[in-house]
Formats: sequence, structure tokens, C-alpha cells
Amino acid sequence: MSNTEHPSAPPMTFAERHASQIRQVRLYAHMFRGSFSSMLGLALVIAFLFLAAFGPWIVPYPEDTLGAVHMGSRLLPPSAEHWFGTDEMGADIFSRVIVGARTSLWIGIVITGLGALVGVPLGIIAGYKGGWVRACIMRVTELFLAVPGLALALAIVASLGPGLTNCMVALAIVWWPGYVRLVEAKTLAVKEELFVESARSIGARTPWILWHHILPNCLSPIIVKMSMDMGMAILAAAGLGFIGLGAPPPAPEWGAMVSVARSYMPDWWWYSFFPGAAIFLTVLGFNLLGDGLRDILDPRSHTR
Amino acid sequence: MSDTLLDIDGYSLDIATFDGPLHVLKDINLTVRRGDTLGIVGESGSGKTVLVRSVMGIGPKNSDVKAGTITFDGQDITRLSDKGWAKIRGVRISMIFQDPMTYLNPLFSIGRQISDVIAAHERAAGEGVSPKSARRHRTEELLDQVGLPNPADLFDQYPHQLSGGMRQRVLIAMALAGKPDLLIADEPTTALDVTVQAQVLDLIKSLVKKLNLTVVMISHDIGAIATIASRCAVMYKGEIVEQGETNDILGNPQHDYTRQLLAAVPDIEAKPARLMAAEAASEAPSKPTKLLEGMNLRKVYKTRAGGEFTAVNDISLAVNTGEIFGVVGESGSGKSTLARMLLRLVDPTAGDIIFEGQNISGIAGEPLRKIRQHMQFVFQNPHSALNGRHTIGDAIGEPLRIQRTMNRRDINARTEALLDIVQLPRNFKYRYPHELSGGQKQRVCIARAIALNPRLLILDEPTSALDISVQAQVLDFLQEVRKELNLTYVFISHDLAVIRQICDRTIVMKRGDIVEQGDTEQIFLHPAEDYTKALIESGRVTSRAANMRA
Amino acid sequence: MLSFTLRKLLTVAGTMLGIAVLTFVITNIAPGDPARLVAGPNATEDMVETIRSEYGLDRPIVEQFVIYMKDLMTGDFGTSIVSTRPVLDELLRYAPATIELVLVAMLLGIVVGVPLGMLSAVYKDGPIDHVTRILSISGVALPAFWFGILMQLYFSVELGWLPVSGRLPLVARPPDMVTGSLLIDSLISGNFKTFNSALSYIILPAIVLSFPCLASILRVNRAEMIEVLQSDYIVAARAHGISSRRIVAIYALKNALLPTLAMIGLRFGWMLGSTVLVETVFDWPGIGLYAVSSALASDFKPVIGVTLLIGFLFIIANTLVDLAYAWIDPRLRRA
Amino acid sequence: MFSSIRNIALAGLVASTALVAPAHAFERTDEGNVIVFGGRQAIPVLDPHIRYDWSTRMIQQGVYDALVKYEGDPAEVKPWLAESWETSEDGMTWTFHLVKNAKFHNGDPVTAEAVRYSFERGLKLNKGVAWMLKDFLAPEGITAVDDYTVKFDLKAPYAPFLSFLPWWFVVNPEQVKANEVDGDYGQKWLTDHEAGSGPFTLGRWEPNVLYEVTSVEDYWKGWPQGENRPAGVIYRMIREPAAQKAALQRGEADIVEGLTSDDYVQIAKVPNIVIEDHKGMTTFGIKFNTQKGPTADINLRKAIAYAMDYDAMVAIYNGAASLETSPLPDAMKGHIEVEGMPRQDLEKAKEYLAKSDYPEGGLTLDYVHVAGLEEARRIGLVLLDNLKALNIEVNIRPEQWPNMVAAGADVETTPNMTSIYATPISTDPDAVAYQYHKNSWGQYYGIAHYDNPEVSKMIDEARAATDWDTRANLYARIQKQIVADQPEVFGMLQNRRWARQDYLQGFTFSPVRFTGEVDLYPLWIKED
Repeated sequence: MSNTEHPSAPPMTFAERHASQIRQVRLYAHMFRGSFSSMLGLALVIAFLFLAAFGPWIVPYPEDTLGAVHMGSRLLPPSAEHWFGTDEMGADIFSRVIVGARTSLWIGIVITGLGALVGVPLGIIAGYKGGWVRACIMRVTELFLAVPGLALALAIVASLGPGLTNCMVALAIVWWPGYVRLVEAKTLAVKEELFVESARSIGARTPWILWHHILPNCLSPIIVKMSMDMGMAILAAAGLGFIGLGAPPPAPEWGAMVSVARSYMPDWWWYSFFPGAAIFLTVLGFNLLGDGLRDILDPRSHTR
Repeated sequence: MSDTLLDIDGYSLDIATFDGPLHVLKDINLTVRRGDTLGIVGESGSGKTVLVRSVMGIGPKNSDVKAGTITFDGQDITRLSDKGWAKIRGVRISMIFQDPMTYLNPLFSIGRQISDVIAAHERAAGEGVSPKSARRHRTEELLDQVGLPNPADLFDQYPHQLSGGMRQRVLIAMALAGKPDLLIADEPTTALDVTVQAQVLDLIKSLVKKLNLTVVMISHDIGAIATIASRCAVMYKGEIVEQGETNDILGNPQHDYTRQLLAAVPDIEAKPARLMAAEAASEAPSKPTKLLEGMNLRKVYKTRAGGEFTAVNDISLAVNTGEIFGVVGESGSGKSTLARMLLRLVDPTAGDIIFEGQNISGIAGEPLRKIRQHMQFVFQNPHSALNGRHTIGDAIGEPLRIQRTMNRRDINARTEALLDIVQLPRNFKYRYPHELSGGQKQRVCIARAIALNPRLLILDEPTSALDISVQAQVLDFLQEVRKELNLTYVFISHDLAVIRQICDRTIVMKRGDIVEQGDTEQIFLHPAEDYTKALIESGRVTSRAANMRA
Repeated sequence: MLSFTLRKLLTVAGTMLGIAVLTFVITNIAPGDPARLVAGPNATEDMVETIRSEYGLDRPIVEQFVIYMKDLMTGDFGTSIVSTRPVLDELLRYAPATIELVLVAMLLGIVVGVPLGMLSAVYKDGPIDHVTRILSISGVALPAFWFGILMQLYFSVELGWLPVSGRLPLVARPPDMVTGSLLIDSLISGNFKTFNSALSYIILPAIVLSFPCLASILRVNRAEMIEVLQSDYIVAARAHGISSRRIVAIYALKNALLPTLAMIGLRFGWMLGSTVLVETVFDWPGIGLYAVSSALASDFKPVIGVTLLIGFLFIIANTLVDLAYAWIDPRLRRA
Repeated sequence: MFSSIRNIALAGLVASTALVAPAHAFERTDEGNVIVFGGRQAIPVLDPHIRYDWSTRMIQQGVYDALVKYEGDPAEVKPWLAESWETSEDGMTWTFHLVKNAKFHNGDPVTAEAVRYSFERGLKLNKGVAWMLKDFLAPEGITAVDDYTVKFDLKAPYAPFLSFLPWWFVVNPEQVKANEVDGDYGQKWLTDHEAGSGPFTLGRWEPNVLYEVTSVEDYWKGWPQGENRPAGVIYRMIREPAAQKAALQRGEADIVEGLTSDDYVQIAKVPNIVIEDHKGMTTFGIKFNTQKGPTADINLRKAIAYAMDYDAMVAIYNGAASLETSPLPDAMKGHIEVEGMPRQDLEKAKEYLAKSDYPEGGLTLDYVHVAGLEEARRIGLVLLDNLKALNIEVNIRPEQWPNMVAAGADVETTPNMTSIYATPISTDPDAVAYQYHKNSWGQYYGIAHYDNPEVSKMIDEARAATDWDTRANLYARIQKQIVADQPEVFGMLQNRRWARQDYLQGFTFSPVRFTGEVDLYPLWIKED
């Protein structure tokens, strides 16, 4: 084969240069659109994010979300005026449920964010370094994983005292080990790939390899897990709220609302039904989204 | 009863993908008569596997038969229902698969798997299932038939306890369990070591004779086809470009592709071009200087069970500047570990590595990083040696960004220059690895390796993951690059024909030890060890077949 | 084998010790004062002090830690300040109820989850698959407490089919304690009436507890089945003429069961954690309820005890899963 | 499913009850009827000298007897083990004459020695009830004069002495001593055993599940309901109000105590269910930190007190509460209606605010309540809403009880406002008045850290005075002064409520009992 000359090609357009990414995105979109459950998840998450962003400005009774008391209109059933009815202080449940999206979004972001922020670096280091570093990190991780998260979080909040911040701290403390385990396993696999060895052979330093080679290849499962965890964190926080360790009044937090509302079962069913349904739909949305993302980003791993 | 057992007539098949339908099979016409042995030759992506699987009714998902029919023993099986298949698949047509590890269920014993197949056949034949003991007896008979020792013990063993060759024999036994009319063999030897390949081929050959089987075998290995098949078809991009008697096709290829394919197979008997050139020049070689030396290298791995496994056992070697140094051995011989030790990608358990007079076995950190720019590695599998998330441009530029302080524009310019050197279009720098063919990817890997102007390149089976026709191109190209950049190569391969063509000196490895070493031509012409002889012999089969016309 | 067992035991002991340290530290992050709670609202400072010194709460935290660890080595889990009883006694009293509940829920999850997962894998992308997929994800997303309340409302209050909460009707004398599981004990003593009523009491909490577990078992089993059904050896089995039913029910299932087992182990621990919520809703007198009421009273010895017990049960479950793994997978069997 | 839930709501409880409620709900055993009491609070320790919360005391009152017993509304001290008693002139010596026929469950007679031992035990253990008497009575001060006479020599005159005695139960020294371990006064044993002489003995004891008492056939004092005496009472743990309600409707419980106020209103409409609704003695106040922070400013305290919507407080209880008219509950001796008790008046509130250091408001105050106390939480919400008018923000903080008390023990860490429910242990006014004594600092009821030397002095005087008129006069002045100083927002007295089946007879109410506590002795089931 002879040396063919390459005439210097005319400068390429953006679309040409990134043709492959564009195709990839279109492929993802195509796969995603094809799945009803993924689209349902996306719709739920978008609705949730919309409510979280604009909730306070679109609710009919914004003052009710800040603790307004209308003793005259307590425990009214759903009606045109109060779509979800009113609670034991006469506040509009619809308004409170919608504004509660904010609290939940915040809870989800903080817990998953903190969990990933701590867990991912530790997992990468443990997986890549091996030896005693890995042994140390994994021992501690396994220790945390040996106790079910909710039980541990309960102990932490019980000790710190109830409150939203303490709840989030407690859940973040029990959340990071999941990321360590996920990322460590993935790193162990990626580490064996030839391109990592190849990078070493050209003299790349460890941080370079971790940042340019290991991390990008661990990203898909991390994204999927974070999407799922948004839901699971909201659910866990709601559970703590239910036990009575969550957000203090009058913050419109769904778990706390169900916790109060359960005393009003069954005659005032709407009180617990709607916040509970909000939790359910939000968690469902994030889980479906995560599941859909996994199908396109990370088709091989499917265990949670 | 018609003499024609299998008739494929004008068969075309599409597979639906995101980018539109893929025409995998185009107008295939094939006829197999009873007692025929048909070979189908083709490289990866030629559609040969899809074709034979369609015959079995286990074709790929989302496939769509566009035209044509497949007729088996007078019955149209193109679009058969599952119920219809139950009477044919495994009973009248059975199959030997490529990779014996993945095609045996790891959780069930050998005996169980075979006797289940026997039971299925009995059920299909409507005879009623024979008792367990009878099936066991029949299973042991089959195992014995495929040349496996101690069938009684084997019955209760699990796939992971067997070697690759034994597993392939088990698969063959399974395929024979139902006394099929037609046996399809899908690359039955590809996943095996060369020495084992020959044995398995011999077994198939003898079984064909003994049981008077009708066989369709597909392979990319012309040697294997030539051994088994009396008739042969050549597939290329979903089409059969040529078919006929095997001897005719190999001896007198009509189609361009067939000719190319045959030409690409290195001729193990041919005297290497370089020697002829050297003789012609009759240049007295200058006194060799040692570029790289390995002294008493040893690598011991700890196994999970707590034992030790010696991958490389006390090996010493010296590579002279400017030469191509060959390392030959089968899988598990420790050649890859040795190569990685030379580059300090794997730390030796004992021994020293001396590069340009400097002992690099003890250094670490920055000095090691610096020394690495002088010695580079080209990996066996270009598909996984490139990070799928980086563009080609990033991949080639990476060594420059790591080892040099160059600005973005200079790196870009150098990347383009390197693409020129490896004869790839410049706009490839925006592409991602998965968009490139195997040969292109290997070129990218080479570009990456030479980006830093190294003095030494270690090539770990650089062509074994590639199709034959591509192999030849890459090999040629490697020689060119070497000349141009004045490189020293350590070339690792299991393929003696390749080694003979390009290597000056060679070592032969077996289970971590050097069994033979010296001048390549010397080793080849006068092998001292049986192991070397066996290696050479197995190479000859293919080589002879491909070079029949010569 | 002996050294293997020994190593395993050492690891378990190490983990337990780690959990003990972890929970002790966690529960002492902020100083609660359980002594004041049990002393009663009107107690004077010196009365609170009496209780504090009786339980060693007046000592420096490090000293308390050392004492606790020493006691732990001798199998003494400390004393609950609220009930004044040894934590170990209380754990033994409450654990059977929880274990019974979790096991029944687990059984439910497996018995329903595995076949459903198989079905939806075989009929992938069919209507069954869509339904189970939504079901499986909803199962994970359902807040157990809310779902529990809805179930109570519907099945107990509206339909009146099942009891609201508790473990046994009031006048029913519990059978002689053998295993602590009412279901098993009543069967042993041949008391089918008690068995029936115990069953009616356990159904709702078990369903609520098992739902997420069922969902994830279903999900893993489906995904594994899909992958296994595409694997080479299944292709080979089909090519060798083995019937589809046999392939799915025997060949593929066994392979798919391995990751499902891992999930079962994982979910077992998760369910133990969830008992905290479910037992609260259903007034199930187990360790979850015990942990919640103790935590709310800042009575931390029981909280540590429950955490240790749950950790221990979790480890046992995982060991069983490992054993089952080895039993199923010949590659893991030791020579 | 959802529509079904709606159906329940629409059709109301009547329909669903009719569906599920069996005709007879109480449990029948061979021995007779067993009454089922559904309650939320466990009984971890039964020992009468160690714990005395409501659920514990309900069972204690069942299995033990004391020298005297509270009965009736208003509560009166009735002779029980003691048939009569007298005090010395100086109020230092009390002599009790025991009935002769009382005997413990094991047959031992109840003697003066048993009484002496029981009091000594309570004082020496220094737990539970000890605080009531320990400042005035030493173990040595108790003497068994003869088998049926016991004498108490107090360290100082203490007028409320008698009012505490109903809570000092008498244990059988023989049984206790027999079960003593390491000189623990039988504490371990008495945790789940009894050594009493009361109308009931212990039956099944399954902690956190149910606690059963069975009636003593030959109880020495006899049974007021005679032949209708129940076979026993089961106190069953039902933690969720919804589950309690369901249990009541399904007939799994005969009486429950923990419904929400809305539930009581709702369930009252159900046939065959009767609501017991009685004025209680538990005061609710929002106690200010009077020493530290913004609330040290009396004008701010007054402003808040006038901004509070008192009607909403009552509305939270669906009317089952009455506003405090004095720091002392209405049912207490010496109670007066203090004039000028603040009621919502925004004008006045703003006046006071203008006089305070925060004329424009603009501050945030903490409001702490015990986590899980629903009404306290809701009152917090009302407060939050009301104080918006004064431009004051409220930060509602639920806390665990021990943490709240621990923080409130010190002026520095005491929150601005803490909601406190206080149930006086006796009917003597001292039980409440003393909460405003400086000596109460550090106790939960002293969380306001109220310090008015004059008030403290009057309280001391009233305690020592033996003459009721003198005391009444002093208490009147005390009440007025406290209201003037506004150490707290005086809230309301919540009604005590139970829901019971109509066939449950013999329910008697006495305000001095704790929330939820019922005298089991006279209960019986009327069968058709």
C-alpha cells in the first residue's frame, strides 16, 4: 500500500465535526422515545421539576404553605376551591403538596449530591489503587452497608435530633457507601481495559488516568444511579419524616404531611392520600427515568 | 428421497437498525447434497454466521427475509414455526459452535447437558424418553467417540473443569447426539490454540468419514476449510462471490476478493524478503548494540486460592538496536506478561530490565514516566486499546499532552501529521473508535505509539485480532514505519509464518520458559524442540492451502 | 475448609465490632438525656443523677465506650434505661416476630417475583412485560408507610377481611414458644385456629414489606432472564433441539437465579431496615418498633443492639446466599 | 381503590361500621368478660416506686392499694387502706389507722410495717414518686406504731402532704424481700411482677403488645359492680389513632384514649359509641424564657400574649378545651378567676410591642414543642400565624422530651418559647403554684425561669400554713401576680377524652388522674 496524500480538507462545519455525537444523541432519543415507561418517567420528572421551580407562584393559596391558619375551613374534602381538600389547620393541601416539591427536590439533590461527591472519588481510588488503600475504604464501606440504611439513619437522626437538615445529613451519611461499591466495581472492570494500560504506557500520571479514562467510563452507571437515588432519597427522607424525625412545621414536606395525616385516616383520606401520592409519583418518575437511562446508557448492568 | 439435502435459493436477509436496514445477506444460492462437505470462507462481517444460523432458525433478532427460500430435505424451512423447528433443529440439523466456553452452560454437568439433548431428540422422534441409565450409556459412548478419555468420570464434570479442546469435543459430541442429517460447524477451531486446532480438525475429519456426515463448515481459516471441505464457497459482504470444488477455488481463484484473500495469507515456506534483500546488499552488519536487556525476569502471580502461578520463569533476553525481535508462543505461554514487564507495565517479581544501559527495573514515578516516552507498546486488541469516549484526535494527542508541553495548535498539527503517517484521513480526528474498522483502529494505536518518537516499540500480537487481509496491510505498514522512523521492534505473535517474514531473531516460549531461541531462519529451518515443530506444522496447514496455486 | 470457616467467623466478628463502634459513635454524636425521661417529669436533679449513675451515664463518653465494648465481648448488650431490662433479653423477645415477618415477606417476594420476572422476560415487550415493568418500578417507589395505611383502610376498615394491626387476637393464647414464630409454633402444637388467625394478622404487613422486594426480585430476574436467554449456551441449547419450556424453566432459570439470589440477600437487609416503618404502621411487636420507640426516647443501648442484630442477621443471610451460590454454581465449589 | 376510599368518606362511618362491627366486642373467656383498653403508651416498668406515667399508673392503681385514693370530680381524697387519720396541731405528725381486713394477693395481711416499708422503699430508691415527699419526710420519720397504725413525722409542716399519698402504693415487703437481688429492693422483680393488694392481679404480660390484669374475686374491699365484676382488663398497645378508631369500630377494643380531636367529633356520631369528655387539670402554656433574649422583655411577652388567638386553641380541640383563667386549673382548690387575663387584642398587642425593645418587630423566636405532640405543634402553627401581625417570625422546633428539658434546665440554652403541658400531681394548689417558685428552675415546668422573689416567698408561706383560709388568700395573690408578670402565654385546659362502647359501664372520671388514665376498678360490661 502506498502513501496516499491527503489534500488538506476544507474546514469542517460543526455538524460534520460532531456528526458522531449528534448521531449518538439522536439514537438515544430514539430509544428513549420508544419506551413508554421511560417517557412516563421523563414526564413525571419534568412535571416535578416544573412544580419545584415555579410552585410558589402558581399555587392558589401561597400563604398556606407558610403556615397560615384558617380554623374555619378545617378538613374540607376536595372541591373546586380546594382541589386536594384542606388539612387540620385549614390550609390548602393542593398548595402545600405543590410547594412540597421544592423541599423534596432539595432533599434529593443534597443527599444524592453529597453521596456521590463522597462516594465516587473514594470508589475510584479504592478500585484503582488496590492494596491497603482499597482494603481500608472497602472495609468501612462494607461496614456501612452491613446495616440497612434506614435503621442507621434512624439512629443518627435520633441522636442529632429531628429536623430537615439532620435528616439530610443522616441520609447522606448512609448514602455514600452505595456509590463507593458501584464505582469501585466499575473501576475494577475499567482498570483492566487495555486503554488504561495504554495510557500508563505513554506515561500518564494516576490523576490523569482517573480523570480522563476511568471516570468517563464510570459515568453511565453513576448517572443512572443518581437518577434512581433522587427518588430513593426522597422516599427515605419521607420515611424519616413519617416517623416524626423530618421537617418541622410549617414546612410543606410530604413525609411529614403523611405522618400527621395518618391520624386522620380514614375519614379525611385526602389529607394523607395526596402527599403520599406525590411521593409515589415523584419516586416513580425518577426510577422510571433512571431505568430508561440505564437501558440506553448502560445496557449491561441492570442490578440495583 | 432427493439427493439434495439443503437448498438455499436466492436468499436475502435484512437486519433493521437505527440507521436503517442492513443488507446482511444478498441473493445467496447454495446447494448441499447428502454426504457433501461444504466450507464457507469469509472474514468477519461477511454474513456467513448469519447465513448458517438462518438455516437453523436461530438467526438474529429484527431480521427480515427479503427474498428467497431455504429448503431442507424438500421442506421449506424459511419461515418455520417453533413447533415445526422442534422436529428439525438439533434433531436433523445440528451445530458445533465457535467458543466452547460460552456455548456450554456453566451450571450443568457435561453428562446432564448431553443426555438432555438425547432426551430431547427421543421426544422429538416420538420414541419416548429412554431411562436415565440408557442415556448415560449413550452419552459416555458419544464422549468416547469424540476421543475424550474416561467418559464415565467426565459425565459428572462441569465445563469449567475441562480444557478448551476438551470442551470443543464435548460440543461435538452434543451435536452428534441426535445422529443429525446435517452438521453445521461454525468456526469450530477459532477459539483454540494452534496445536489444539489441528487435533480438533482431525477429529471432525475422521468423524465425517466414519459417520458419513453431511457438513457445512464456516471459517475464516482457509487451512481449516481445506482440511475438511470438499466443496467451498467464498463470502464477501453478504454475497457468495465464488463457489465450487475446494481445490479449484484455492488453486485457481476467479474472483478478485478470493485472490486477495489468498495472497494475504503469509507463506510460511517462503524465504523472507528481508533476507533476500540483505543477501543482495551483502552488507556486513554493523556491530549490534544492545537497546534493551532483560535479565532473569520472573513473574509470579498469587492465585485467589492462595497458591502461586509462575507466568514467566527466569527469562533473559537482549534486543539489539534496529532489529525486530520475535517472541512466539501460544496463549498462556507468558509472552504478554514478558512484554509488559519489559515496559514496566507489570512489575517483575525478580530480575532486571536494562534500557540503553540504564537499569529501569527499580525506578518509579517521574523517571519512569520520562523513560516511557522512549519505549512504546502496541496492544493486541485495538478495539479495547482505545478509550471509547475519546475522539481519535484526543487519543493520538494524549501522549503529547502528557509528555510534552505543547500548545493546543501544535498538538493539533502533530496529530494531523501522525494521521498522515499512518495513512488515515485527517478528518478522522473527530471520529470515535467505534466508527472505525479494526485495521484503522490499529493504525490509530500505532500513531499513538509513535507520537513521542520512541526508539523501541513492543508489539503484542498487533494483528491477531484483525482479519487476514487487514493483517497483511498492517504488517506491511509496520515495516514501512520502522524503516521511516528507525525503530526497534519486539514482535510478539503466535503465528510463525508472520514471525518468519519479519523477525531477525526469535525466542519460542512455552509455559513461562524459553524453549528455543536464536536466529529466526535457523529456528524455522532446524527446529530443535518438538514444541517448535508442532507450532510450525500447524502453521503449514493454512499456509499450504492458501498457497496451492504457487 | 476449617481455616475458611475460621476466616469467615473472624470477618463476621470484625464486622460486628465495627458496627458496634459505628453505632455507638453515631448515637453519641449529640448528648441526649434518657435518664431525665425515665425519671419522670417532676423528678429533681438529684433523682436524675441517681439514674444516671446507675446506668453509668455520668461517666465520660470514652469510659462508657470502653465499658460497653467490654460488656459486649461477654455478650452483654447493656441495659435499656426505659424498660430497665437487659437489651439482649428484649432483643430475643422481639426478634422472632420480626424474623417471621421478614421471612414471610421474603417468601412472598420470591414466590411471586421470580415467576413474574420469568414471564415478562419470555414475553419481553409484550403486554405482560409492560405491566410488570410498571409494577416493579412502582413497587420500589411506593412509600411503605403510606401503602400500609392504604391497605389497612381498604382490607381492614372497608372490607373488614383482615385485622388492622397486631400479631394475634387478644384472647388467643399464643402457642408454646418453640421457635418464636407464631405460624410455626402453632403448627407444631397442632393449633390450626391459632395458625389461621396468626396468618390473617401477618398478611397485610408482609405484603407491604414484600412489595419493594418483590419488585426488585422481579426486575433482576427479568433482566437476567433476558440476558441469559440471549446467551450463547441458550442459543446452543435451542440449536440442539431442547424445548423452549425446558430451556426457560430449567436451563435459563438456574443461570438467572444467581444474580437474583444476590438481590435477595441485599433485599433481606433492606427489609430488616424497613421493618422500622412497617412495624410502626402495623403495631407489629418486633425489633423495628423497639428501635423506633427506643430511639425516640434517646434510649440508645437498644438502638445499638437492634443495629447489631440486624447487621448480624444480614450477614447470616448473605452467608446463606453465598452458600446457595456455591450450591448452584459448580465453579464456586471448593475441591 | 381510590374511589372506594372516597366511598367510605362519603358514606360515613356508619356504613363501614355496620359492615364490620360484631354485635359484642368485649372478649369473653371462661372466667367472664374481659374489657379491652386500647392505648398508645407502653408500660415498661410496673414498679410503683419507680415510674408513674399514666399507663403505668393505671395498672398500678389496679394491682396496688394506697393509704388513700382519689375519686370523683372534683377529686377528693377517700380513705382506702387507711380508714381514718389525724394530724398534729403543728402539722408535723400524721397518724393513719389501717383497715384490718386488707390482704395482699398472696394472703399476707396489709400491716403498718408493710406501709412503713413501702414508704421507706420509695424514698430510698430516690426514683419515681420520691420527689413528692423527700424534702419533708425521711425514712426514719416513718414508724409502725402497731400492726394497724402508722405514723409519719415530717421535717417541716407540709400542708399538701395528704394530697400526694394516693400515689404511694403499698407493696408486700415479704414478697419483695424474697425477690431481692443485690439489695435492689426487688426492683428487677417488680418490673413485671406485682406484690400488691389491689383489686386486680397480673395476667399475661407481653411488653409492647398487651398487659392483662385479672380481677381478684375476694378483693378485701369488695366490688362496687358486684356480680358484674369483669374477669379482667387487657391494656392493649394500639399506637396509631387510625388503628385505635378502627379497633373501636371493629369491636377489638372497648375503650380507647388516643384519638385526634376531630376523630372524637366524628366517632361520636356512631351508634353504640360514647365519648367521655371531661374537663381536665392539665394546663397548657407557652413558657417564655424570662431571663434571657428578647422574651426577657415583659412588654414583648405581653404583646405576644395579646396577639395570640385563644379561640383557635380551643378550636384545635374542637371545643373540647377551656381557656385558663388563672395559672391554676379550675378544678384546683384556691383557684380564682384572675381579671385582665390576656385575650386576643391586636391593638393592645401593638401597644405593648411599641413599648418593647422591638417596636417594629422584625425578630425570629423559637417555639419548641415535644416531638410528636400533635396539638402542641398545631398551636405553634397558630402562634406563627398570629405573630405575623407583629412582624415576628416563629421557628417551630420539635424536640425530644429529654433534650428539651436538658436545654431548658439552663437559662442560657432555654428557647424563647416552649410549650409545656403540666398535669398537677395532686389537687393541692401548691402542686401548680410551686412551678413559679425560683426553686423550680431546672425543672421542665420551671423552664420560664420565672423569678419574682415576692411570689416565691408567698409560695413558701402557703406551703407551711396549716390554715386553709390563710393559704387561699395567699394563693389568690400569687395567681394575680403571676398573671401580671406574664411568664407564659396562659393557654387552655384540654378536656380528657375517651371513646368507649356504650355497654362499658362504671366509667368514673377524676381530674387528678393523668391523661388517658382510667380507674379500672369500677368498670364492668352490661350485657343485653
